[in-house]
Amino acid sequence: MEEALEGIYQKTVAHGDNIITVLQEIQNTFGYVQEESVHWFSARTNIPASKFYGVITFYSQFHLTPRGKNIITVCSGTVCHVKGASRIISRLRDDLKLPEGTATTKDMMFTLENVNCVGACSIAPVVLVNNKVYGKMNPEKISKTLKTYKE
Amino acid sequence: MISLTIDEKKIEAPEGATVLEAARLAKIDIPTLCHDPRMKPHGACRLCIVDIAGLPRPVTSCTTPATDGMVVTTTNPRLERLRKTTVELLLSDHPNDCMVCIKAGDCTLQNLAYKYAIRESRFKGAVRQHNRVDNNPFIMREQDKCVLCGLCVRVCDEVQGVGAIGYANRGFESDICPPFKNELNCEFCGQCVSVCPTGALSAKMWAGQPRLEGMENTETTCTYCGCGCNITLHSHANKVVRVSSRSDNHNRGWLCVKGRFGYEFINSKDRLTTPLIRREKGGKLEPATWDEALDLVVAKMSAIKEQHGADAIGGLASARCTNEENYLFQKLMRVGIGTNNVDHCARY
Amino acid sequence: MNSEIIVNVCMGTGGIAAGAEMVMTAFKEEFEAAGVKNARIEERCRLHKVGCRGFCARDVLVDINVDGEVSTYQYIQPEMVKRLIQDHVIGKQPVTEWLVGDDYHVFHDNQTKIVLADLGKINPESIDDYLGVGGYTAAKKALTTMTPAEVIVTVKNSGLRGRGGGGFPTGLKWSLCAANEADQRYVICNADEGDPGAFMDRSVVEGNPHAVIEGMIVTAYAIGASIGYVYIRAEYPLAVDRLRIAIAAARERGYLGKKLFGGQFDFDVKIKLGAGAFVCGEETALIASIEGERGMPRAKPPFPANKGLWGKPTIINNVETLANIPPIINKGAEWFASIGSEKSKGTKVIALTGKIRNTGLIEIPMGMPLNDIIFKIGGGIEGDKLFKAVQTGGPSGGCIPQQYIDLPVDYEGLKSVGSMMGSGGMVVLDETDCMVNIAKFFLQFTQDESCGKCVPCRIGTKRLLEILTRITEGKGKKGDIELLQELAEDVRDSSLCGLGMSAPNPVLSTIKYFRHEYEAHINQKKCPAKVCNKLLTFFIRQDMCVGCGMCLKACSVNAITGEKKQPHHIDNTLCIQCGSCFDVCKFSAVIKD
Amino acid sequence: MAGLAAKFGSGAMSNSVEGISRNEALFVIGSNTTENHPIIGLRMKEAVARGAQLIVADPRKIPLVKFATLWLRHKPGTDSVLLNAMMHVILAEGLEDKTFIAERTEGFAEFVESLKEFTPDFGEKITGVPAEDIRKAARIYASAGNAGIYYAMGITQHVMGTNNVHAVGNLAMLTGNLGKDAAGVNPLRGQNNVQGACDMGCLPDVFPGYQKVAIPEIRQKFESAWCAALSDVPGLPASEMTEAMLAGRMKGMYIFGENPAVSDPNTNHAVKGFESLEFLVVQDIFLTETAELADVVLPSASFAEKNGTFTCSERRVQRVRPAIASPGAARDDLAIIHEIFQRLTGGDAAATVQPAEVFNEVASLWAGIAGMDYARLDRDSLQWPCPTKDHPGTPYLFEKTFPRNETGKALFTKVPYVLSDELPDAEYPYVLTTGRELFHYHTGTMTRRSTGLAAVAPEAFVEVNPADAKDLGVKDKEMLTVTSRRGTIRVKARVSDIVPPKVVFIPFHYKEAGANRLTSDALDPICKIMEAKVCAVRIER
Repeated sequence: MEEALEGIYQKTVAHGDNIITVLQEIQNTFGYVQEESVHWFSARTNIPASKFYGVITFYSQFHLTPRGKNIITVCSGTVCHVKGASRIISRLRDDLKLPEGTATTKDMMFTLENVNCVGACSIAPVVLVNNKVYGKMNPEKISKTLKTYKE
Repeated sequence: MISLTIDEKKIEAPEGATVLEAARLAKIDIPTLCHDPRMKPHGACRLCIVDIAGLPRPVTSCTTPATDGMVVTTTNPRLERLRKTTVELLLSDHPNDCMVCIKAGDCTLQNLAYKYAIRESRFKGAVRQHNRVDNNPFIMREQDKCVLCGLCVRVCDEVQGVGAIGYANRGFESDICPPFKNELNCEFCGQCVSVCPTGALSAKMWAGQPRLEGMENTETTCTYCGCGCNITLHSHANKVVRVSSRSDNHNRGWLCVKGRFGYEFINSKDRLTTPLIRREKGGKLEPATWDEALDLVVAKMSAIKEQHGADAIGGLASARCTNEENYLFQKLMRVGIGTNNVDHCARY
Repeated sequence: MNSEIIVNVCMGTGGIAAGAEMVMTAFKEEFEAAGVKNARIEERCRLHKVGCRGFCARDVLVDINVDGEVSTYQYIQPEMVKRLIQDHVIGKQPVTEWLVGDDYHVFHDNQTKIVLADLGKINPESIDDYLGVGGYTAAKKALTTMTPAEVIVTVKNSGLRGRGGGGFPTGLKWSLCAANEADQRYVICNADEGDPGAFMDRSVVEGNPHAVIEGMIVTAYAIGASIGYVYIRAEYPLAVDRLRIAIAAARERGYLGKKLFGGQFDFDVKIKLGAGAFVCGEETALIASIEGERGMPRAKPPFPANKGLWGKPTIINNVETLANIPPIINKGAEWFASIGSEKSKGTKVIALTGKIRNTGLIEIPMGMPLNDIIFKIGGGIEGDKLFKAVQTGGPSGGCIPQQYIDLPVDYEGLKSVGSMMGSGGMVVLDETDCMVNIAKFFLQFTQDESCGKCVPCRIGTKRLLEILTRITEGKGKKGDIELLQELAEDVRDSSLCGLGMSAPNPVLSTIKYFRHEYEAHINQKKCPAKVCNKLLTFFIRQDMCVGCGMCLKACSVNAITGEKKQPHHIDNTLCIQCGSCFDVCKFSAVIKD
Repeated sequence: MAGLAAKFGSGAMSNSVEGISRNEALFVIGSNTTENHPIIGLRMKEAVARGAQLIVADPRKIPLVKFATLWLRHKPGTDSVLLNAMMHVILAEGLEDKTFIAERTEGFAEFVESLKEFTPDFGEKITGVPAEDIRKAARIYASAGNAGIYYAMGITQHVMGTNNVHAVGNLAMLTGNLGKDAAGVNPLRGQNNVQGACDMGCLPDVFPGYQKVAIPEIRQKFESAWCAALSDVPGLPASEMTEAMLAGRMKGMYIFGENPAVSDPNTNHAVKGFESLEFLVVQDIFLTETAELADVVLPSASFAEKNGTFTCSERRVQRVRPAIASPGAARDDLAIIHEIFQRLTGGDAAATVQPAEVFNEVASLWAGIAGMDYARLDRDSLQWPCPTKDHPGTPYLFEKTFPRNETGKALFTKVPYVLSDELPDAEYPYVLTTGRELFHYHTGTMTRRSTGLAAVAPEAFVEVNPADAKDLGVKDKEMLTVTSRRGTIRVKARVSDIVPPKVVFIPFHYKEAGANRLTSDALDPICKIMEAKVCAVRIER
């Protein structure tokens, strides 16, 4: 792990990049931001861990816990909202057996998130699975799509 | 110097002053919660808003530089309405348990609520819940009383250079905490406690002691290192129960953990309360009267001087006692005993 | 087969979502299968990926150009490619039933395209394509024949105003920045398009990234900056990729780097990825974010033009503003100023979405009446429902009702009715949309995105949302409308940054124009648009119900009873109006009223 | 102290704490400022935040290193070589302040000669600091418009402590960083009133105000003021008193407000000294380890119970005021000393004394504070010299002249290379260095009785570098035995890269594991300061 972190350090801080970039790299490498990696970077850079933590919890992109193998992101922009994004979310929660307040399935296969707007409003409602865009969704279609990822 | 008009008063202010600073120079009061002249302006509490002729909307006086010829209004019904709403909003997310709060009487939020006569907030809704109690022996955090003025974060970062606490989350869920909500692990200087405008930060040692207004205050100088910080000893019933420092002194109100929290020794049960005498060599130290003790000191010292000469006696003065005591001590050694064998522990 | 054939496949985010990549692959494979070898594709038959042309609702859009004769197809899927090749490419007979209709042409013909002019025509990943349409001639002209001051004067005279929301005159901003003494200045391209319902910047960066870079070069030259940043949302992976490719190509060709165009001017661009915070669209928060901090806005003054990134004078312009710069330099200020309305010059790119037939990305001359946008370009309301309102400016904007349908769309026009241009999102709402719910949606958004720094926004938006929520749940009280209004005004007037200042707009404008809907929620406990579940009664039409049991399973409170294959019932004393039964019913048997 | 006095004519901090934030460069050597002088440390951090360059020279990775532009990790005991090598660079690169040297100093030519051997390479060899870093440090310090030097016991508690102080002074003189705002040579005082105790004449060779007992005119002045004949023989410094006790030359001792049985280097030796006394009086607020050895213990008042003045590091005289009454029969030190004085001199034992009167008496005998009185001090503190009632006090010294002698010039002093008295060898392979930690003060009599402080810093520890820990097979928090030629203690290991390999650090606050039982009482020949900062130890599990 230290080697990976040193590699990230050389790639980012050594080139004058800020801690947001550092955290993006950590997350790209490990899938989420572990506390130890922050303490390592804090010691390495003399930037207080509180600054890292503040940044992590400010930006919705960062995650402090491991996420599922597949990331399902439901767009909740205005158009998706008026075209029924909430129904898609409740269908997904049902299908994944995810209670309110949890984002990741117990088997770590899926994480359900929402995003403000992916800017694909013409094909609303929109769902992203692992960054692949699915447009003009409805509860039936999303259930079908989900099945292909369950296998 | 620049000149500007605040509330129809002509005011001179130094170049680079903010509108708030200019107003305060002229003794014009503008309420604030997040401002402290010892730190960078923040502009978050929105209480110090003023109208400036030519600007379409109110601006915060703490962040706006005063300029020559500026015309400023610090109070009018609109500004007061906005301020009152802001205070009401703060109170709508506050425990409002002033009755049992250590800060009552010394709390900026409470004073503002009083000023705007807010018996009840028009806004009711969710309140933040914080039940955490830290293990550290010094700092009590009651984050549900936090108004997020950011003074503690700024003092820890800008002044103390530690950054032990920071903002976390955002929006209504914003919080101030150590990284990863871990236990507070810092220098415990208590600077954060000293700048907190509400009861969100206090000292654990203060709990159950009288509140600030119930105490006697004594301005004095810290007894620890050579920085010479000015401190205020707050006492009650012949006990020192709190130490603080005024922001207008040479240490600007900043103290270290020893100066701020290391005062319990004063009222320690270990304090010596009576002279002790070892009545025979190898014996125990036993209580004695002052007369008995001082008689013995004078008799023994005189005898040694008689027998072995004055230079057989030495004195060690104290780098912790006052100038007057040290002066008198060396005078005692030089005049009363007759030796220059006087030194102190400055060398180690 | 001596004719030249060009096939353009629309590969914006919308196109890809509709399967453009598979269509592309199908074309390659089918060409081969049809005996048109790879080599000959290169030679004779060029297969192009192009950026978004705006009409994403019809994706995948494919142009087939045979000897200059262009036919555009809509809704193309991979399995249709074989026939396109057989009939059209080989047989020279267009497949008429797949061609776009008249509405496609109405959609495009009523637009005036400056920023979008080359989108959908050029391959965004090819710098040569960009050069082919006159790319980098504006930068060359500015850097080799004009002084920085002349560039600023040209932009000032053009009347260009910031397209990111505020509408501040761009040339004036530049001149304020250039007037500062400084050893370093910065140009930032704000591509942190976070407004829900807006995708102008994404499409422009995806479709013509070099135009943005060229705009930045000219800006940098005008103000004397040697470093530029593009702050772009990480949620736009395709845009980021295309931008990276474009920057690398521009560097390779010497359009970025040292001594540009043989002069003394150095300039390079770095990409900073946003990390998911809407407030970072606000300039001072964006600066904080580039500095690696939490994106919390800072008080202005000082303005970024005087003290911005790392305390140095900084110009922040959004994608669309920058993309307007090269045409202004090339064609002159007078040309630009001749387009648009009196105080708003040029065009505006608009994301036209919602309950409208032709959703997509459009570009209109400033001042075009709302009516023309919605009913000409947009083709009217979807499903022949009644138009209710159009929401402009995203969470910062307001809802404009039917009575202002002739309103000219420009900065002044929108402001006069309590909305704003914002970055240019336009969401059309019909009779089935509840305006209280819409206000609540936006407040939910701004409340989630409030950075939490200042009190009015942090707590005020929360309280606004709570009041709206209770109204939509039938718990509204007399006086709530007035309380909402007062609080909204106070949040607007005392918040620190643009987010808080404009967050109340959706509330204020809906109360202003749709007060009766609020009153119906509060007084009659009714949602006229039948959107707010808590105010509705759910029942099952016995004549429609087939007894499939889906609703019964979906009900979390066991309020539904019924035998298999027999019509079911809802017990309204148990029902919590969650709406699950309505959502799952495939036979439209669940009714809400 | 004596070092600076010999060079400049005054041994106090030349400048003010307030000016630190205006330094363009700061050179901190032998001072763990943020832990030992936290509030002065804040000013340093403020200076850095304002763009100042900070050079920290310390064998330990002290907290201030985090804020430093450059950290020089020199070997313990090689301070003067490091300083000399920096000065070598300054001269070689022509960075010295020629005008200042010509107009305000003497002894320059001989001094230049003495620096010849101290090349950066030689510096690297002795100190372990890369020659390039020595050059960098020299350039940063010498190129700054206003540069201040800050040091503490890390410079003075060595056998060559006086040399070190001379070297520090030379560096400031060479670059003209004296006699102006936000610069200077600034010894940071470890205790609240070290400065005052010195000022008040609690030194064996001087009366109050650094007036030498050996000079007849001065002695006469004090004899007439005090109405007594005075000895012209300079007394013994504290560090030589132990030998005198053990040798039987010293029979009686009066100690107030100090705890030498824990704070003295080689405490085992010191304790034997106290035990051999015929009569020991200790006056304190607690029954300290020293008091336990006494024949008479006099209970006194804490600072919160007394009236008077303290003088802090920056020569600032400030009021001390009572907040509460002393417990039981305890009396304040002034009253006790006064009564003993009266009884010894046959005066009225019942007569009382007021601190203000005493202060006025000092003011009448020392021009440095002649302009001060309680009325003024009650309004605001004042920095000496303050010779007249309308004098505003002096934020920085030597603006026009150095009060060393009639020439008014500062003296360059040759500083030869001297080794520490006790170097590590096969038997005692580690260097022990001692100091304080943030949460405690001195021998811990006060801080260890404050529950919070005691809770966060409950016990002694020895910092051991991870490499050494590996060699020794020691884990963090394991108990170790540390032994020097003078004593042995058991203490918990703290494995940390704060210390370099082969160096260990123990704070001296903890009597149960008293670091000073290990330290050496070898003396600096001039200043009589003990070499607490360097001694050789061995470590066993």
